[in-house]
Amino acid sequence: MSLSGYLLLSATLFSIGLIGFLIRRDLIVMLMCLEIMFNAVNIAFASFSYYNANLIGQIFVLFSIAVAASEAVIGLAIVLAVVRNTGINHSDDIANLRG
Amino acid sequence: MEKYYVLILLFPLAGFLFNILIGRFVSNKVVSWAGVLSIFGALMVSLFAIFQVLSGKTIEYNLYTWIISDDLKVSFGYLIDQLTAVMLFVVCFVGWLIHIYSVGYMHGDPGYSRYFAYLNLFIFSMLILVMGNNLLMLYFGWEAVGLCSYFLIGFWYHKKTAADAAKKAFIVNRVGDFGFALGIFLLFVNVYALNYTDIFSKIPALKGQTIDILGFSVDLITLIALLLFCGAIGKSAQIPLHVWLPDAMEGPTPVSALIHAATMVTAGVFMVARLNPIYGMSEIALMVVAIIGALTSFFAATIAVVQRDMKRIIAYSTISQIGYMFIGCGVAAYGAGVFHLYTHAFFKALLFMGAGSVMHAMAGQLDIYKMGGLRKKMPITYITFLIACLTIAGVPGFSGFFSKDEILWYAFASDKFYGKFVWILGTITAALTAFYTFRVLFVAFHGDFRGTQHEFNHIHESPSIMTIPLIVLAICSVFVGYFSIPHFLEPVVGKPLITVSHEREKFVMIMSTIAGLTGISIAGYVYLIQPAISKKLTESLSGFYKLLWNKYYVDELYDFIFVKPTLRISEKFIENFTDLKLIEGIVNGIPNLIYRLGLLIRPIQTGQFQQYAIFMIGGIIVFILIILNI
Amino acid sequence: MNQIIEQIFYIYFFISLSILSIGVIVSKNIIHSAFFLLIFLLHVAAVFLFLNAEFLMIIQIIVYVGGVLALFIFAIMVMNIKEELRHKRFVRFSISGLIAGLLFLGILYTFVKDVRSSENVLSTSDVTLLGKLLYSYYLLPFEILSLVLLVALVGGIIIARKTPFDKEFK
Amino acid sequence: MNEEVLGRNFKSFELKKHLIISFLIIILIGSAILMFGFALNQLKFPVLSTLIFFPVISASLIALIPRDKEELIKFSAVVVSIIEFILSIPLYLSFNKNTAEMQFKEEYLWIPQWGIKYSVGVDGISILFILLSSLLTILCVTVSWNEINKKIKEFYVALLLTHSAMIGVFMSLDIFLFYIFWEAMLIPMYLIIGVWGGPKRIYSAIKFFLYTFIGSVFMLVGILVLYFHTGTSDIIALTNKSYPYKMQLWLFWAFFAAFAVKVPMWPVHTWLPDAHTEAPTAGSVILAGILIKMGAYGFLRFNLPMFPEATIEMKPFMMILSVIAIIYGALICLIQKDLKRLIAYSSVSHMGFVTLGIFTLNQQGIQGGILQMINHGVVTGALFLCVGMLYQRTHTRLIAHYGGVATVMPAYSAFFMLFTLASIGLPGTNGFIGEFLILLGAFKAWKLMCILAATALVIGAAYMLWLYQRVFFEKINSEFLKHIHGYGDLNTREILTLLPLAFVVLWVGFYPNALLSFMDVSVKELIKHMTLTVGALK
Amino acid sequence: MNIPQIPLQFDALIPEIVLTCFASAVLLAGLLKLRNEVLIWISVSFLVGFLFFLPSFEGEAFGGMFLNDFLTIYLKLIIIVGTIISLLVLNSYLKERLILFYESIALILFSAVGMMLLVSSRELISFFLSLELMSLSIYVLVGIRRYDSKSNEAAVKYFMLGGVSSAVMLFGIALIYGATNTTDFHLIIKSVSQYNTLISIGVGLFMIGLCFKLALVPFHMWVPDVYEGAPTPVTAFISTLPKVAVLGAFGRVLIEVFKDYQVEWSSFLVVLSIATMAIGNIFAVLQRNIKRMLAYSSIAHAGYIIIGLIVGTQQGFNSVVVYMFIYTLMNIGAFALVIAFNEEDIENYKGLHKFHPAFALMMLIFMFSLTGVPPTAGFIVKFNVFLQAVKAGFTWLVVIAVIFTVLSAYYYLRIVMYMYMKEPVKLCKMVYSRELTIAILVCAIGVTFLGIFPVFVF
Repeated sequence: MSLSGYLLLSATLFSIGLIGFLIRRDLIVMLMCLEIMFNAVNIAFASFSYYNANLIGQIFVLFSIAVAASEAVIGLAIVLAVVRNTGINHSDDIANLRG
Repeated sequence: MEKYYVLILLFPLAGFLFNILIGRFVSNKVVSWAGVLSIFGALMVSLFAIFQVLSGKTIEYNLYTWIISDDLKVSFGYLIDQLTAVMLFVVCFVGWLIHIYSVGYMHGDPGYSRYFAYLNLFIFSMLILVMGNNLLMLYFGWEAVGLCSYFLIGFWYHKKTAADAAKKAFIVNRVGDFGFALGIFLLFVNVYALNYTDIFSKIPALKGQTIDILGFSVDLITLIALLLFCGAIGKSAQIPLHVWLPDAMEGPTPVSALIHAATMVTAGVFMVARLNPIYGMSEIALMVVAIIGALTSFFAATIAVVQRDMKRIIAYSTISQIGYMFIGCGVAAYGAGVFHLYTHAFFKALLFMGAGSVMHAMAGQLDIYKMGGLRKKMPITYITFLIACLTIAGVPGFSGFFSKDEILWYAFASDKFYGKFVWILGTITAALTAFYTFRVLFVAFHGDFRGTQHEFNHIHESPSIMTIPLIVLAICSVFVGYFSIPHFLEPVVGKPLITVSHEREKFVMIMSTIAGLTGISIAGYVYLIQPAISKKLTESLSGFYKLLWNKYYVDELYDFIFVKPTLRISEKFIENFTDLKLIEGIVNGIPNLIYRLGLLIRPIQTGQFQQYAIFMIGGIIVFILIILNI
Repeated sequence: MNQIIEQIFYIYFFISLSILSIGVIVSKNIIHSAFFLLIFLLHVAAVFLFLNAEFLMIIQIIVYVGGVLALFIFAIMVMNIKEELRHKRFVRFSISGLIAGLLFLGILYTFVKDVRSSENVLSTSDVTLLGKLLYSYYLLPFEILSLVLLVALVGGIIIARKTPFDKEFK
Repeated sequence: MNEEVLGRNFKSFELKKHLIISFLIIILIGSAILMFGFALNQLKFPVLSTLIFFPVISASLIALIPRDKEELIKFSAVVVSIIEFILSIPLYLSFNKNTAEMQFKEEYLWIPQWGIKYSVGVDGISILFILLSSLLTILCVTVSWNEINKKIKEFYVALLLTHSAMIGVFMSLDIFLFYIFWEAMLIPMYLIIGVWGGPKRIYSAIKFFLYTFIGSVFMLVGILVLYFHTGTSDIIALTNKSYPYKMQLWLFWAFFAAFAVKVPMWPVHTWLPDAHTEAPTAGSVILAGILIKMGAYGFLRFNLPMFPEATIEMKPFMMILSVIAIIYGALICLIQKDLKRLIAYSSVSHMGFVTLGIFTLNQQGIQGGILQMINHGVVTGALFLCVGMLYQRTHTRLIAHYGGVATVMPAYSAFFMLFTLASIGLPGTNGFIGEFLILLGAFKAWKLMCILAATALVIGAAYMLWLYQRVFFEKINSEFLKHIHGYGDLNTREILTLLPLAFVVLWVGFYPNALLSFMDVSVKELIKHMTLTVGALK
Repeated sequence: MNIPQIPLQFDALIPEIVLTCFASAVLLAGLLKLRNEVLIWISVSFLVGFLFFLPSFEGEAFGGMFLNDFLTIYLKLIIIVGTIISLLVLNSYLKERLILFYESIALILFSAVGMMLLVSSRELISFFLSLELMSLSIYVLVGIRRYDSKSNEAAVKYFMLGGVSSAVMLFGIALIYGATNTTDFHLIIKSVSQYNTLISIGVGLFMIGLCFKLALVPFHMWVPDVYEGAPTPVTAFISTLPKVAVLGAFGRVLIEVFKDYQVEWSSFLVVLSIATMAIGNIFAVLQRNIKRMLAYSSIAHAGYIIIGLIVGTQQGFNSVVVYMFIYTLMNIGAFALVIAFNEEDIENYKGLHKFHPAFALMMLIFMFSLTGVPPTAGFIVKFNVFLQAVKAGFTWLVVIAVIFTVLSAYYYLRIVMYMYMKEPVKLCKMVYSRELTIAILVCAIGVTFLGIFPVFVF
């Protein structure tokens, strides 16, 4: 199996995550989509490191997993605050600032 | 020695400064003394100068350099030769008499000091005009006298008519000066000098040169001469710029006498005479001068025949007399022209001051048909007025006769092809002149009074301070003719050449005398023996009469051609369309446009961040497309 | 032989991962999408295994499944979002979003499809090497990562905690 | 009624003691400083920098005066401006007229990274503007005495700062410094118009700022290109370099954009009527007196010497624009109903004369142009002062509300008449000399343009005299009498304000060489330089 | 695969370490109940001291993975100065609305650390991580007023979009790594010499991080909402310093590492810069809320700044850095005044000059400086950037830029006009405080002084 195959996989997943992020209303699901995107990128890293015989990719994956996790933490916290404060958990209801 | 003649200028200037600055705070007596004495001083000094000139030497002196710029170098200096001497005498002497006269005439006027200040300023500028030794100083005086006439016409500025007349005078003069200035430029860029002597020395070199205007090639000197003559037309109220002079009668009568009869309006003649070397070299220019002079004199006379306002009649006669002078210049007999200027100064001033004294008596009444039989009430005025009429009518023995005859003779005798024509017109005009002057005399002074009894009782002879100048002028206007100016001026203006033998002069003389006498006798017949005829005439020729009464509708014509369209264009097209709509529209339109645009694209900023993300992705896609240059 | 198995597995993972991620997006109930995510993450771990990254697989399972996903579920429970029936899942302009995403995919596809790689693939990975690398060469990023986690911790606490005086600002 | 009017005049003439005394004191101080200035001038004392920064410093000191001490603020402003003027007199007296070199030169390295220097100096072209500016500033301060009654302190500070920036423009020999002053002047001017102006002041202020700003940013681009192309920002050095023709054209237009707006030339003149009309009297005076001269000065300092080929190429176009401005401005004046607006449009026409003179590219034209700038500064400034004094009494600017003013305020109307005559170019006033020289130069350069421009002599006389008639002559307008009640003729302060200008009008009218001799050599040098460069390029 | 042995010398890193320790200490200081002023003044004085010993740490660390040369030190100085001013600004605001002050101080410091690491990291992983460190702490800061729905909204928007952008950027990094087999810039430089689609795409996606943080059109749309929603001191902070850091870091990478791909990215940036200037200025004209107005104005400024980057030369980059410095002063000053006036609606700025002449004067200075009118520093730096552009032959771009500058003058002047020329509508109650006043003064004096004596900027 070739590198381009795995890249194609990651690209596909990335795009799916992106689409999800773009079209889904629930904030939490959007966060999940972000996670999907990060995972897609991780796959790309891993495949690069595999096919180029180079470990740095894996290390990068480690870091990006950690970053994704912390992003998730902050994101969830913010969403939590929003829901607590306004009771809104839908993206398109959050549009008071505009113009 | 020569530098002291600047006193001629300084005296009036001092008088002006005194009266304008301090005059308001001192009594009228002081003011009048200052005014009169300053002119008297000028007169005395100028008499010295004149004696110098009589002894045959001309005086030229440069006070200081006025303007230096590259090849332009104009100095502030004066030149006193025969021509100037004549003008000096006229200006100072007549001016002085009129100052004296004014003391009585303007008595008790609130603007007394202002009046004398302006009068002195006028004398000052007129002296600069005649004494200047270069064209720019001539132009200086030219504009300055125009200014003074503006002030003095509008002296009673609270009268709208006066203010209007003043403005009109100034602007019409400006139209003339427009051409005058261009003439100066054209002259300068060809001879690179403005000083008379340099100009005259360089002028012959220009002979035959042509300048190309819109494809036509025009003789250079002719063009220069004509452009300069534009100024003369404006200043001396010749057709087509004569419209301002009659209105100028709004000013005090002594002013009319001084400025609009004796001195300022004749500046044009002086200018042509002064620049005779230029005019002498251009046949066409001379022809134009002569023709315009002749036509003006004729038409003005015709208008004067029907007017009722005393001062207006005299004003039109002034126009026509100046026309005479231009006839003289036009046939290269500058001496004759200046001679007539000289005599005219006296008798026309006399006429005006007589009219002034009549007004003084009749509380400003000017309509001759409201007067009558004044000769019993005010004999001195009557006598002097009569002398003036005789003089202007050209009755032999009076000075007017000599000068007018001189002009007509040279016109008749000149080698110019138009000579005869202008001679005929001149002679007819002589008849008309005699007619309307005596019309005034008969209607106003003979017959019986047409006004109310109360007015009649009010009539009185003017005080001696006014009558004495009248008498002096009357004497002068009889005798000044015996001093032959043309001969005196020959060193300056040369001697006009004659194609006809001197025997014919008698014929010309007789013709003009006959013309004058017929005019007088017709006037006498119509207005003394059978006053009814005048009525009949006016009815029978009512159309013609209307035409004359309305001065050939020239004012209305100008108003219709120039004034109204200009105002309409500036308002409708320039301000409202170009300025406010076009330019301002663009200027204010651009920000407006941007604002509209902003409002148009503002909705993309919906608060929904997923749309923002979509835009981001769009940006990324575009970018990758750029990179892959698909 | 080995190739064929790899092919089969690759195709399986491709399909299943796509389906799972799409499931995350389309499922009505948030809990369902969370579970889809769980399975998705496990599959990703498996993909790591195929790419000779066992360590990554472990980390993936521990951190994501053990940490992140649990966090998600907790969050959902804390908010106890009441799922009203037939609530809208997608935004109004979902079509444009879909198009944008697909375009993006297309763009990526255009150049991803022909990426070549060097022949020598990564031999079996050893974790010690990874560790050595991490603690020597990549020490700086590692320290920075610690800061990132600290900030995440602090920030999460600051924003998510309930303070007594929250009420009066409501 | 004349008697009582006269009586009122007498009343108005009784002298205010403290004013006179303070004036005398100032004169004494001034003469002392004058002596001092001479001494310093011998010691290579940086006169120009003093002239620039003295007002700045004193303005910042004035800013410290407590707000309620209004008299003190006013007096200190007067003193400062008069001292400034006196400081500028040594400049005039010890200026060497026989060289076109920059004099009183000062040079310090300012931004070494870019080799930009703070270097100032004056030559025959620029010195007169400095004198004029410092003269007008005094009058602006005195005329604002009663007119400005809110935020007094800020007003005088802004006035002094404007003055500094403007003379900085005329002095600076470094293109970068020039631009700094050029723009810096906008800020206080914007405030002066916008804060103390008339009813439409805000619109006018913003219009003024944006209009001029958009012009000058193009100049900024031009400056950048110049600086990049030559590597120096020293104006003299830039002048002595020669540029390829195409570049010259572009740069010409870039600078043209800035200067034409400032002058203002024809199609971009519309900011001027609004700004002049709405600004307070002092603002209008500064605008008309100095500010719009900066544009013409820029043409002389940059476009002509630096881009001679382009200039010669563009000469006909520029002359046509100028003539359009002349006639357009004159015609539009005929139908104005607002005093200040009329005078504003008249200055469009007069500045048309100036640009016409400059772009004749011959001695008379350019000298006339410069002289006419000074004249216009004096005359139009004076006219605005007069209008301001009238407005202060009646609070109306509509011509229709006036009439018969001459009866009530003879001294005032005398002054106004003098300035009117100067503005219509009557011989004996300075206006005549300028217009005569310009027209002569134009006649040499292009006869037709001269003829067209000369028509303005007639139209100019028409609108000014008509204005004068409507305002000063005829019956006393009851409207006006109602307003004027309580005020009389000019008071001493106002007469002292107008007197210097009247003096200048006549002085220059009768002895123009006093000014012409200053610029003579410099202008000759300029023309020689142009012809040489063009020759070299050919 | 063998591990390159590298010496563990990290003395160039000491400033970051010290600052980190201090930040953590501040975090702990929350335990002992200090008053805000004390804490603020302690940290400010610490940072001021820090300023002085920062420049002495030139050099490399971790085998060139971390570089501290003149440029980075300059950037770090800017960052520290900005941090000091924002801390001063923060104080009064904290007093106003009792939010947790020591956390926010700590977070500001942490993000400062992130910025410092960002500008001097020469390796993709630490680059990415420090960027994340910066952004995460800023997300928290934006959302720190969690009882305020506007703040929440701002936080959500910022976080979500930031997450997407960082994911995309990470993808780009992955591609770069895949093409070059390394994350070390020195090695990348060697291997990017021959053209490779993967890298160019990678650079493109990598730059998204820059575009997002710098808010170039069309990545700008979060800016007005977030700036409006966030607490004003935080707005002052995030509108300036992240941009400084990001520009410093990315610009350097683009110019030094990916210089062979300049054609791609600069052509892209040209388009973006024109679009940014246009959109930023046009939208700013419409705004009624001063924070939004300033947000759009900062977008527009990003447009001008990018011109210096497009040039792609070292001087161009220097001009950008200088611009950022002045821009930081101007912007923080303006926002500080917004805090002081305690007003967001522009309408309420009418006639402020009557009551607060001094503050109005400051505002006037900042507005003219933002417009770029001499003798303020805003002009000097603009001039500098444009000069570089002209040198590189981008004259037409400069012409466009100056035209938009004129447009920008319109809305900046509107504020001045309201303050000076209109009659007051309502008397806004000022938020006076020593710290705030000091901050504003520092900014104003800096802007004017550096405008008159630009020597000290370079």
